[in-house]
Parts: sequence; C-alpha cells; structure tokens
Amino acid sequence: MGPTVLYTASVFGAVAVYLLLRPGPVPIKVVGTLLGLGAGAWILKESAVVLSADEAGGAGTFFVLFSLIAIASAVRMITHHRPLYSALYFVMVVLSSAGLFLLLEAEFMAFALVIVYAGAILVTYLFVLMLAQQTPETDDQSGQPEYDRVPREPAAAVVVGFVLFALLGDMFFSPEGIADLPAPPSEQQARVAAWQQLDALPDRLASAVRREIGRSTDIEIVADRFGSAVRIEEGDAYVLVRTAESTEPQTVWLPDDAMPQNIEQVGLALIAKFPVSLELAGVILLMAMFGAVVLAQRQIELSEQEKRAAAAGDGHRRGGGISDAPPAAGTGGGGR
Amino acid sequence: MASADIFSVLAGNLTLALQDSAPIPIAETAVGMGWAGWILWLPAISTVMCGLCAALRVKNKLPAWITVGLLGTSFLMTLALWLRYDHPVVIHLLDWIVLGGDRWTFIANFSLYVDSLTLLWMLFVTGLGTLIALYASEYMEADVRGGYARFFAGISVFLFAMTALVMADNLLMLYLGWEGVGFASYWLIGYYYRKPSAVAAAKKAFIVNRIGDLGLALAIYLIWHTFGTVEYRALFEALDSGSYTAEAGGWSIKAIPYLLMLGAFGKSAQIPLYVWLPDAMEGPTPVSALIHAATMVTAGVFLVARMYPVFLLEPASLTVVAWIGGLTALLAATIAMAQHDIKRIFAYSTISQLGYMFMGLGMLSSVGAAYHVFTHAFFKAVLFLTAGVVMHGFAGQVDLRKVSGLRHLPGFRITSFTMLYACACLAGVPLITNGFWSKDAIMAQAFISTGPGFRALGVIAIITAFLTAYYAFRVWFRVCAGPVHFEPGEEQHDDNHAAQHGEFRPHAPRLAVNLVLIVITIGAVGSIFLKGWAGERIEDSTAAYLSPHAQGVGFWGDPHAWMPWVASAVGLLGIAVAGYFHLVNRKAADGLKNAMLANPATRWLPTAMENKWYVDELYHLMFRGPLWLGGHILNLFDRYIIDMAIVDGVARIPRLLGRGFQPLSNGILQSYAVSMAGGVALLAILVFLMPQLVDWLSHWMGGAG
Amino acid sequence: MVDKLWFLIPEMWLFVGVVVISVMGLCKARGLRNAVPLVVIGFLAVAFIITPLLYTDDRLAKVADGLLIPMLGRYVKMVVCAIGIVLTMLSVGLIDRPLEQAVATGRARFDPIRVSRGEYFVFFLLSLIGVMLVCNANDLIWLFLALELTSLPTYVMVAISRPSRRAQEAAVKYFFLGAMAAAIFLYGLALLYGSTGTIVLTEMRDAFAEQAATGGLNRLALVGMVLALLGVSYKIVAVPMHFYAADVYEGAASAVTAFLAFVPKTAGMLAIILLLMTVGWSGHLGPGVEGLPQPILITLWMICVLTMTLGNIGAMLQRSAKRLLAYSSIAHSGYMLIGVIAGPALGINAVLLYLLAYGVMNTAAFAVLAALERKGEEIESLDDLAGLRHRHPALAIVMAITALSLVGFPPLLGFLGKLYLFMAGVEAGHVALVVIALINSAISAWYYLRLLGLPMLAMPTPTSETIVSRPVVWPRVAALVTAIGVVGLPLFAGRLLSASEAVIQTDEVPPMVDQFDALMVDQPPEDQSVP
Amino acid sequence: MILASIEPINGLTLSHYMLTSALLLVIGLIGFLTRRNMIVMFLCTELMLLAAAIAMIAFGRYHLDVSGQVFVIFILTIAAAEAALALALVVLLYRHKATLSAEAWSELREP
Repeated sequence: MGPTVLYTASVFGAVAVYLLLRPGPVPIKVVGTLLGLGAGAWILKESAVVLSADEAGGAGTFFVLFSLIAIASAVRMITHHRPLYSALYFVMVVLSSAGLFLLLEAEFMAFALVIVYAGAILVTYLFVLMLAQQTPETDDQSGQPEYDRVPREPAAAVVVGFVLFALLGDMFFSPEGIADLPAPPSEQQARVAAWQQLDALPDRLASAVRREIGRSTDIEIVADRFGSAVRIEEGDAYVLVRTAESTEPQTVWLPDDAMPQNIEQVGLALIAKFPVSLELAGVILLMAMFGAVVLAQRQIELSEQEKRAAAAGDGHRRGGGISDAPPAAGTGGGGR
Repeated sequence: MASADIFSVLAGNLTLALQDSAPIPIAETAVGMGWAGWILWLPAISTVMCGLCAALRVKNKLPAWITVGLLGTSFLMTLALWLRYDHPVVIHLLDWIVLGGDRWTFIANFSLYVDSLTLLWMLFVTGLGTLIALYASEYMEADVRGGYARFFAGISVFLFAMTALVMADNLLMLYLGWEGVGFASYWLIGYYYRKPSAVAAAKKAFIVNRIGDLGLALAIYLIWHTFGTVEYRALFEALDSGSYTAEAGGWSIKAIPYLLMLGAFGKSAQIPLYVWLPDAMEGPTPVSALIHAATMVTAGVFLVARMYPVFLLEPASLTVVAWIGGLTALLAATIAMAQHDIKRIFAYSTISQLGYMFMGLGMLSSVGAAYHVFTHAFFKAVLFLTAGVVMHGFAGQVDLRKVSGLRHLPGFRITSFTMLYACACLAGVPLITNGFWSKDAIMAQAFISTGPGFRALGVIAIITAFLTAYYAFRVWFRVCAGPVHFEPGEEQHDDNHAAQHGEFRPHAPRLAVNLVLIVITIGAVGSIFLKGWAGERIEDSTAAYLSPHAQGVGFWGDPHAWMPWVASAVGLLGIAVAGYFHLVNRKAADGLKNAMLANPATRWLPTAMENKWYVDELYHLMFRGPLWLGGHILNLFDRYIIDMAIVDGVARIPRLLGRGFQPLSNGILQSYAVSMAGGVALLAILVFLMPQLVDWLSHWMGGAG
Repeated sequence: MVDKLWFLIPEMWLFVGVVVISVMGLCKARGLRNAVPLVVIGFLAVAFIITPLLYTDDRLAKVADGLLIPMLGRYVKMVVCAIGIVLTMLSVGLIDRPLEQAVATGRARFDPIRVSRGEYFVFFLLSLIGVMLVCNANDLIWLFLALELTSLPTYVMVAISRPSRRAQEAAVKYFFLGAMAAAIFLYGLALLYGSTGTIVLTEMRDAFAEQAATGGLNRLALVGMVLALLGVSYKIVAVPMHFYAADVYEGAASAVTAFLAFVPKTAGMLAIILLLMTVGWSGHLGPGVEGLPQPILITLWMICVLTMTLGNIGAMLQRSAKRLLAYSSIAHSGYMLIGVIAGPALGINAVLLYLLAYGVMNTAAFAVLAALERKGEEIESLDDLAGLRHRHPALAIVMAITALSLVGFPPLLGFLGKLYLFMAGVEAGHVALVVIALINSAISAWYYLRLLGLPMLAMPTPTSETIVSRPVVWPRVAALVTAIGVVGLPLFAGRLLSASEAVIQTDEVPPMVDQFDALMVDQPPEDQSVP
Repeated sequence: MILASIEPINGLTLSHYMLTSALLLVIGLIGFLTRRNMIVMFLCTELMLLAAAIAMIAFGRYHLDVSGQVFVIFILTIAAAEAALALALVVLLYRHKATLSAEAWSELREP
C-alpha cells in the first residue's frame, strides 16, 4: 500500500469538506458527508487497524468512536452557519478529545481539558457570542448575517489544508506506523523511571511502606549512598526499612499500586522540571488579564464630530475629553 | 595599414607581451609620520566646521575661507609629504576592522598607503580642490544667504572621501571613499534642489554609481577570498611571490579584474555606465570642474592603476579596458560635436578623455594614462571654470549659439585666453600644450602594444583626436571669437538691476576667479615639463609596467617618432575645420547641418548625435523601465499570481464554471491568512511532497501502463 | 535550577518594575504618572548594568551543559535593555494624551479606570522580558511560553497605541494571524517532541545526533522543524508569513512599530537559532553529517531569498514611510537569515551583531517619524518628509544618516553589520546567497534614497509645511541618541564584535577575542577574559 | 486503562492518533481561512491548538514520558490567555462596526 490511498482519500476528503462548506442544498451536503465518511472508512480499512474489542481492553473501538466524533464535530463546527452551534460543536470536539486522552492514559489532562476548555474557555466564547449576536427569528440560514452564511474562498482553503494533510498523513501513514521513530522505552525502563520518581514523594512512600508492612509505628527508611530510598531491581522496587523492633534493616517490596500515578507524575514534572515555565504561565495569565482589562476599558475613538466638540470645549460628557464612542449609530443598541 | 589587420587581429588570440612586468615595490611601515594623517583629517574638520556654520546660520563667506584654508593646508602637507618621499610607506592611523584568527583574517584599518601614485593623485586632488574652492568662494556668493555653508561642507566631504579613496591602504577604506565620493557627488549635484532636473540628475548619478559599486564590492570580496587580504601591502606581497596565476587561481582571479572594471567604469563614466555624467552638470559649475572633470571621475582610472598587478594576471581584461575606453572616447566625442550646451560639451569631452585614459591603461601605457590624468585635470578644470564664468556672467546662459565674441568684452579677457589655452590643450596643439604630449603617449602606444585590434584602436584614437580638436575649438570660436553678441539666460540675479530695466550687463569675473584661472593655466603649462617626472612617479608605483618598446626601426618603425606629426596634423586640421565653420563662415555649419537634415539618407546622423545617440532613451527602456516594470510585475505577481492564480485561482476553477469572477480585494485578514497558509503548503509540496509525488505518480503511471 | 535562577535576575528585576509601574500608572498625582517612562528607563538601565555582572565563569560552568548557548543571554539581554531604553523614549507621551490634556486643563477629573499608560509600559516591559527569557530557554515549553510572552503584549500595544480604528484593525490582523502562526509553530514543536521523546533542548540535540549517526534525522523531525521555522517566521516577518507586516506597521503608532520591528524579530531570530542549534550545522553532529539537513536548508534558503527580494521590491512601490520601513524590515530579516544559514560561530555572531545594528537603525528611522505630527496625528506619507531640512534640520539629518546606514553605506553601523553577515555567509560557502543579498542591497538604494533625498533635497510642500514636532522632547532625544549610535558605534567595531563573538564559539574558528587584546590598549585586560 | 499497566503503545496505534490530530489541525486551518466570523475564526485556532495537544499527549504516551502532558497544560494556559485577549479585542471592534465580520476591517491595504 503506497501513498495512493492517502492521496486519493485526501482528495475525497477535500471535496467533501468543500461541499460541506459552501452554501448549497441538502443533497449536496449529503453527498459531501458520504464522501467524507467513505474516505475515512477507506483509510480505516486500508490501514489495517484491528478493530477487535479485546485489543487493549476495547481501546480500538473507543478510539474509532472518539476520533470519528471529534472529526465529525470539527467538520460540523467549521461548516455550521450559526456560530453558537459552532462553539457547541467545539465542545463536542473537546469532549471526545478528552476521551482520546483517557485512552492515552492521560487522565489528569483529560479532566483538565474538559474543565478548562469546555468549562471555562468555551463558556467565555458562548458568552461573547451571545453578547454580540442577535438571535435569529428563524432557524434556517436566512436569519444569519451574510458573513456567517457564505464562507470565504473555501476551495483555496481546502486545497491548502489538504496539501498539509497529505504532508502530515504521508508521514504518519504507513503500515508499520511512523517511520524511523525512536523505539519507546521498554516496559521495564518505564517502570524504573516511574519508581525513581517515588523518591521525590517521601510521604507517599512512607504510607505505602506502612501499608505494606501493616503497622503504623515509626519506621525509618534507609537511603542508599546516593540518598535515594527506593531501590530498584528489574522493574520492581523495594526499600530497606528499619523499625523500632529490629535494628537490622528489613527489605520491603513495594506493590505496583505504590507506583506514582499519572497525576502525580505530571505534578512532579511540573514542579521539579518546569518551575520557571509555571511561573511564566502565571505571568502570561496576568498579562492577559491586564490586556483584557485595558482593551475592554478603552472606548477609544473620538468621532470627528466629537473631536470638534472637544475642541470647542463643550464636548465633555462624563470623563471629559474621552468618551464612549457610540456603538455605530442607528443600529438600535447593538448589544443584544 | 591598420585597417588591413583589424579582422585578423580581432580573430586571433591575445598576444600581450608580459615579459617586462617589474616587481612591485613593497611598502615599509612608516614611523613617526602620523602627521600625514592630517591630510585626511583636515577636510573632515572642514566638513564639521562648515556643518556648524550651517547650523549656526552663518551668513557670510566664513565657510569658504575655512574650506580654502584647511584644504590649502592639506595641500601643503601633501607637498611636504612629496618632498620627503623616497620609498613607498604605510602610515598607520587608526584601527578600524580587525577580524579573524589563525585560519583567516580580515584587516582593514585607517591607514595610509603612500607611494608615488598616491602622491601624484593627491597633489592634484588637494591642489585643484583648494583652487576650485577659492573660485567657488566668489562663484557661489549669490548663495551666501542660502546654501553657502552646505556647499562647502559638500566640497569638504568630497575631498575627505577622495583623500580616503586615494590614500587608503586597503580596499575597504578605498570602498569607503568610493561610496563617499559618490555620496558627495549626489549631494552636490542635487545642490539646486529646487530644480527637479537637478534632483533627478543627482539620483541618476547615485544609482548608476551604485551599479558600479556593486561590481567593486564583489571584486573586493573576491580579492579577500582569493588572496586572503584586502590590504595593499599584503596583496602585493602575495602577487610578487608569484604563486598566483590566472591558470592556478581558478575563476576568481579571472573574475576580479572584470568586476573591478565595472566599478571603475561606473565611477569614471565609461560605456555603458557613462550616462550619469552629462546630467551631473546640473550641479554648480565648480562642482562640475572639481568632481566631474578633475578628480572623482579619475577614481576609476586610479583603481585600475592601483590594481594593475591584478589586471596583469588576466591580460584579456586589459584588452577589454582598452576597447571600452576607445569606443567611449569616440562615442562621447561624436556626441560632444553636436551639443549646444557648453557644460555638456565639456562633460562629454571628459567622458571622451577618460576613454583615452582607459585606453592607455589597457594598452599597457600606464605612464601615458596617468600623465593624461594629470594634464587633463588642469585643462579640464580651466574649461569648466571658464564655462562657469560664462554662465555666471550671462545669467545662466550655456548655449554656445547665444554668446559670442567674449574676448572683446571688458573683464573677460583673462577668461578668453585661459580658455583658449585649455581648448588648445584639449585639442592637442603641438608642443606648447600638455594635452598634446599626454595624448600622444597613449596613441603611439596603440601601435606598439600587440593586442586584439590595438591598431584599429589607434586609428579610432586618431579620429577621436580630430573630432576633439573640432569640438573644442567650436566652443572657443563660437563663444570667445567672432562679433560681440549675447543673449542672457533665464537666471536673473537678484542684484542685477539693469536686467530689470531690460538692459543686461554681463558680470565680469573678479579677482578670485581670475586668479584661480591664471594659476591653473600656469599649472597646465608647467605640467608640460612634468612628463618625465610623472613617468617616474608611475614606474615607482603599483602601476609600474615597462611598456613594450617599438620593435620596428627607423622613422616609421617607431610610432613614438611619427605619432607627434600625425597628432599635430589631425589636431590642426580639426581646428581649421572648426575655424571655417564657426569663425569664418558660421552659416556654413548650419547650412551643412540643414543640408544633412534635408537629405533623408544623412538625416539620421546629426539627429542621432544631437540626441546623444539615444542612449538615455535606450537606458530608460533597458533599465529604468524594467526596474519599474519589474516592481509592478512583482507587485502584480504578489497580488494576482500568489493571491489569485495560486490560491484563489484554485478556488476559481469551480467558480469560473459557475459564477465567474468575484472582485478580489486586499487588506483583508483572511486573504493574508490564505496567502500565508498557501506559502506553507507550497513549501511543504516543494520540500517534502514533491519527491513523494513524483515517486507516486511514476509508480501509479507505471502500474497503470 | 538555583544556578539558573541567577541568570534570570534581570528578568525578575524587570518584573518588579512591572509591578511598580502598573501601580504608578494609576496614581492620582500627575507627576508620578508622567514619571512612569523614567522609571521604566531606570529599571532597564539597572538590568543592563547587572546583566554582565551575573554572567560569571563559575556560574556559567554550573549550567553550561543545561543550556545550548550559555552566553547568549549576556549579549542579548544587554542589547535588549539598551534598545529598550531608546524605545521607551519613543513611547513617552504616546498613550492617554487626550485624557492627560483634559486633566491638565481641568476639563476632566482624573479617573484611574480610564488611564492605560501604566498598562502600556507593563506590556512593553513584559514583552522585553519575553525576549530575554527566550535566550535562557532550555526546553520547548519555556521557548514557547517566552515567545508568547513576547508577542501577546504587542497585540495589545498595537491596539491601544493610538486612538484610531486603524490601530485596532492592525491589532486584529496582527493577533489573529499571529495565533494561526503560533498554532503551526506549536504543531511543529509537537512533532519535534515526537521525534525525540524529549522537550529539553540539550537532550533533543543528543537525540538528533544519535539519529544522524544512524541514517539521518527522521521525517518527523524534519517536518516538525520546518513547521516550527515557518511558524516562527511570523515573528521575524519572513516570507511566507510576512503579509501582515505592512498593514500592521502602518496601523500602529510609530513608537510601537519600532518596537514591533525589533523586539519580536529578535525573539524570533533567537528561537530559530536555538531550534537549529539542536539539529546542528556542519560539524555539530560529529563527523559524517555536513551542514543543515537538506529540507531545512532548502526551506531556509528559499525563505531567505524570497524575504530579501520581496521585501525590497515591495518597498520600492510604497508611498507611505511606515509601509516602506515595514518592507525594509522584511528585507533585513532576509539578510539576517544568511547568518542563520551560515551557522555558528561566525554566522550566529553576525546575526547577533546585525540585530543590534538593525535595532539602532530601525529605531532611529521610526524615532524621526514618531517625533513629528500634524494636528496630533502621526505622519505617515513619504511626502510629509519633503523638505524636512528646512523646519527640522536635526531630524532630517538623522533620517538621512539612517537611510544611508540602512543601505549599508560605509562606515555606518549598517555597513558593519552587513559586512560581517555577508562574510559569514561566504565563509560558510553560501556565495550565491551573498551575491543575491548584494544585488538586493543595491536595489534597496533605490528606495532608501527617497528617505534620504526627500528630507534633504526636496522642497517643502504645502502639506509638509504643516508638520510640527511632538510636544514631548523624548522622541527627538531618542532620534539623536540612535543617530549617534549609527555613526559612533562603528568606531567601537572591535568591542562590539568581541561581545557578539563571546556568545558562541566552536573549535572550528578560533576565538577572535584575542585579536582585540592587542588593539584595545585603553581597555583593562580583565574585560576581555570572556570565555 | 490506568497507568499501572504501563506498556508501550505500538507505532501503528500512534499513527492513528496522529492522523486524527493532523486532520483536526487541518480542519481548524480550513475553518480559520474560510469562516468570516471573527469569533469562529478564533475558535478554529483553538481547534488547531487542540490538535497540537492531542499530538503531544499521543507522543508522550508513546515515549512513556510525561512532559508531553505537561506541555498540554501550558497549551491550555496560552489558549486561555489568547482567548481572553482575542475576545476583548473582538468586543472592542464590535462596538465600532456592530459586525463580527473580519472583512469589515480592511482599511489598511496596499494602495
């Protein structure tokens, strides 16, 4: 299987998106949808993914489900003529992406995505959209302003987009996966790396050890000469514990569930590896707040009329020389 | 005899004899000569002081006296340097750019390279600079309340840059001066910035010069790349070592002379880059005299002379120099014959004489060329200065048909006779004029050196000498001889009350102007006796090259023997023809021209000559046009090809079938976004997808077929 | 980590400044509000002074293997602070002018909710902090965040720079297209992460070296690098991401335009250098790997040539001074890319030097525009400069000198920068590129001459007669300072070069600092003991 | 599907995630180029950022490395900051022209 499938499917996909983008009658939309689905199905079939339910605990099925929902919602998002619906479709994309994150065992990011994106950012969008756009009387397209109904140069955009897709797909799309990718660490290496992080979490280590040896009295975990308490042997970890009873250190093998969980690893990396970036993100958010305040507070423009009035000296409404530019005259309160 | 072998020689291989190449004298580092730096710094100080005068709005002649004083001092120091000179030296002044490490270096300091070539140039640059500044102090006095200080600041900048150019000890400093004189020229040509033509001329000069500068810049780079240095001393040492030859050096050694040539031709107004010089006459006349006749335009000659050893590595380049010079000399002389504007005639004559100089350099007569530079500086300065007197005296009148009989007018006597002598020099009147001797040296060499078509060039030079004599005396007979008659020009001086009453009285020149004219003329006379001296100067320098001697025997075997006779004959013949048409029977000239115009077969000749062979128009067509067109085409390309054809065009294919075109407007955010994304996609196709696509297509086609 | 924090002290100090001025801007006392720019200058000056003190040998030794170019910060931070000081001068009196006038004349009461001068300078400083952080970046997150910190404030600065719809239009174009470019950049980073499995730059370098040793970089890395370069091209206004430049530069106030032409461009250049540093130029990946990988080289080469050429051609057609300078800014990015292609050490040093040179020249040009106005509106058209000499001779001379320097006229600053850059290109064997650049440089004389000729040679027109200088003196001071820099800095060529050469050295080209020891007689020897 | 069962995903699985991510990026780009509503345009850039986030997470999972996930946290931060500024700007523009069309703002252009 050469790139034939990919290129042809790209062309089909491009035509499909184009048909869906441009305003037109329903049958054309149906054709577009079918084309798009066909292209997707062909790629799925040709890429020989095994969609068996038992692969990785059903991950295959879930992957297809989530990614199809994400892609379909994304297409719908850019093709829907009502911005509000676009935003809601974006929520769908975010939710299904969160599903993909779960499949990728990034639980923390999955929930953070839902909370931050779907919960916070999108709500802001919806808020502004509702603020800035009037509710159409009818549900069909005629109620929408022209700029929402008619896309701009869809064919050019589609061509550009799918050329890029061909490039990226060409790279990702081959029977054996992405070519020349460095081999991932083996399971054992991964376990070692995870265990090593436990050193940075002494309380968690101690409680795991206590649970393991079944006592809550004082224990002392003996560190090795490098100062690390967790000793690892072939992917499994143990600690040497000195308890009140025996002076001789006792070996305690740690159970798998003592291994740092995803959220702990993320948190640890965030604090230990990227502290400056964390601060930087804080500064950026502060800056964004400043910016939003300044932009929202400025009622910048003096109309010609007002300039003359200000020059004549009688033009100061509240605040004097600067005044609210009236929302473009005669729209009947363009805020609704 | 020459015409017989033109073709055979042109077709044959170049057989320049290089047997006599003398070793280049290597400079020593001078100790305790730091004072020579003031030759360079004094003009700079003068610039600053004139600038201060401009800022303080000084309304008297102070800037002129500052300039004359400081430049005069500079000249005296040059003189002192010359008197103490015994061997080439490098005088270190300041560190400027020092780069590099063990592997390579790039060193360009503010240092002076003083050899006799430098001194020869510096003597007339500073000397004439001082005198012309003195002349200008009177000539420009109408502007005392205007741009007087600005003018002298410009003159000082020019002299600073020219000094840097000539005295530099490395090519980068030379480049600094090179750009500097170009800039000063731009400044001074555009001095009358109220005249749109002056501004246009200034711009033209700058841009044409930049084309040449590009060549120089590339040449400097290549020299550095090839020889590992831009310092003359190290460069000449490397050349002397003999390890660089055209065969061994590869393409860069071959390319360097041609690039240098491009730079030299730009600055010295040779084909094809001469078009800026006639227009440069829009500047004040002292500027024309100083910059566009005596000094700056010889920078190209200086460059070739300075880099002569490099040219000698690739002798074919010298042949090109000679031919371009010869053709330029002829072309400019024919144009000069048909002009009516005195300054323009002299401008074309400058181009023509510069052509002689290049011819001399190209034909291995570096002594002749340098001597001609030296003599030309004097008589051309006089010619321009007298033209300036005419302009000044007759309210900007420069048309030689409208001024006549100057020598009979009171106060213009000195002007007339100095002009007569200068015209005689230009025409090459035998024995008593310096031009005769210098031109003769070049023309004779044409028949000695063996190179492709050098004999033909010699004939061209002789023809040009005839034309030169004709147009030089055409000017003099028209303007100075004949009955007294004049029409004033359109520039009314504010103080000329007579003009307001309909009565025009010419302004006779006063003390400073007359003094300057006389001094320079005396200098011209004196330079007759300096041929041997100039020759020694050259043979001691980097342009040292022992010209081939005549191989033949007897009178006809030695061109140096018979050439004076031939040159005298054509010169006097030209003067006689000019005398007939422009003094004895002035109607005949017009009659001849009208007759030629009336005859359809010959009509093209006077018309084409008067229109300068349509070169400007050609240039407009060739350069300005395409540049302008290119800009617009690329704009259109940006707007229509990128936006419309590539991006939108793809979008249009379906729409062309349906709705036709939709007007494309710009300034729209998403139009930019599409262009950007389109650029990304194009790059992606080019870099990553193209190989894949080709593979895929060939595979697919192969599979299908 | 604590060792690295030492080098962040200038940024932290400036962040203190951010806090101080954000409060000062809201003060009721007019004097305090007006003192905001001075305070900014003070903070920048202190940062300028403390930066070289922080980069000591022992501290550098501790972090040396954690950073790609440990010494980058010292040079860049000093340059950014110095240019930042001049840019601050340009911005004096720019924001809140009508309001302040109204307050001064008693027509309005002061209302802290309405002023934004403090905020403007907050954005200003934050953006500078962003650039300074870029050069300390040791992972992709840091790089990305620092770039965003550089550019996000500029979006707001454009919008509030002047009370005109044009400024807001410029802001929205700049912002939206910038967001698109940032997304492309980010996707490129994701691919780079995928191809190496790490986001730490030094580890990426090692991973790439390993890949290169076993059959070349993988495709993911190449595509990712190209996408990242294209994304960051937006910040350096390079083709094909240059389309916004003319509009945005025209719409923003001149002071902000000067800022845009220097600060994000510097950040972008540094980011490109850091990213390419992971892949390496000739000899960086050890024997067997020559030069930049082919696709990256082709991409950069094309970007470079197109950027120079389109920039110059575009500038030839402009009637607006600001648009002209915008296109000229594009062209200069193209020149700088030659140095990037040439690679360490010479090319990178040349780029760093050129950034300084361009910063000074560019600020000088915009300072002239910012110092002039007509009826409270900035001048934009070239025709407004006609005959400037008659009314504002000093500004006209500054403009003329700047134009000459931008052409690359010896011995001005621009010439020095170009010389070094082109030499670096040639040394690396990219002669064709340098020739194209030289031709471009010759073409550029065509339009720079208008910047020179109009103020100095043309006659004032009735419209240009109505131009007055801004009531505040600081933009003129900035023009003067930068003009002195354009003329005077080349005199210290040796010292500048040694400063930029100290940034990055390889074993290939011996350190050139030694050369200067003998020459800088007046310099105490310990000044040069830069590693 | 909890992390305790750390085992590498194979390259094939990764390639499917990456295809999804690339498609989302491209759809976001297309939307940005075609939709004229400024708010929807910015939503599309958010979609592009999301695509990058998916790529980061997938690569992180493949390399069993958490820095991909950490990167995503910062992507979210930037997305939020950009959204705040963009929406403020859009509101500001909306006040002037009472339209969300990007094409309403084309005063600055080549003459």
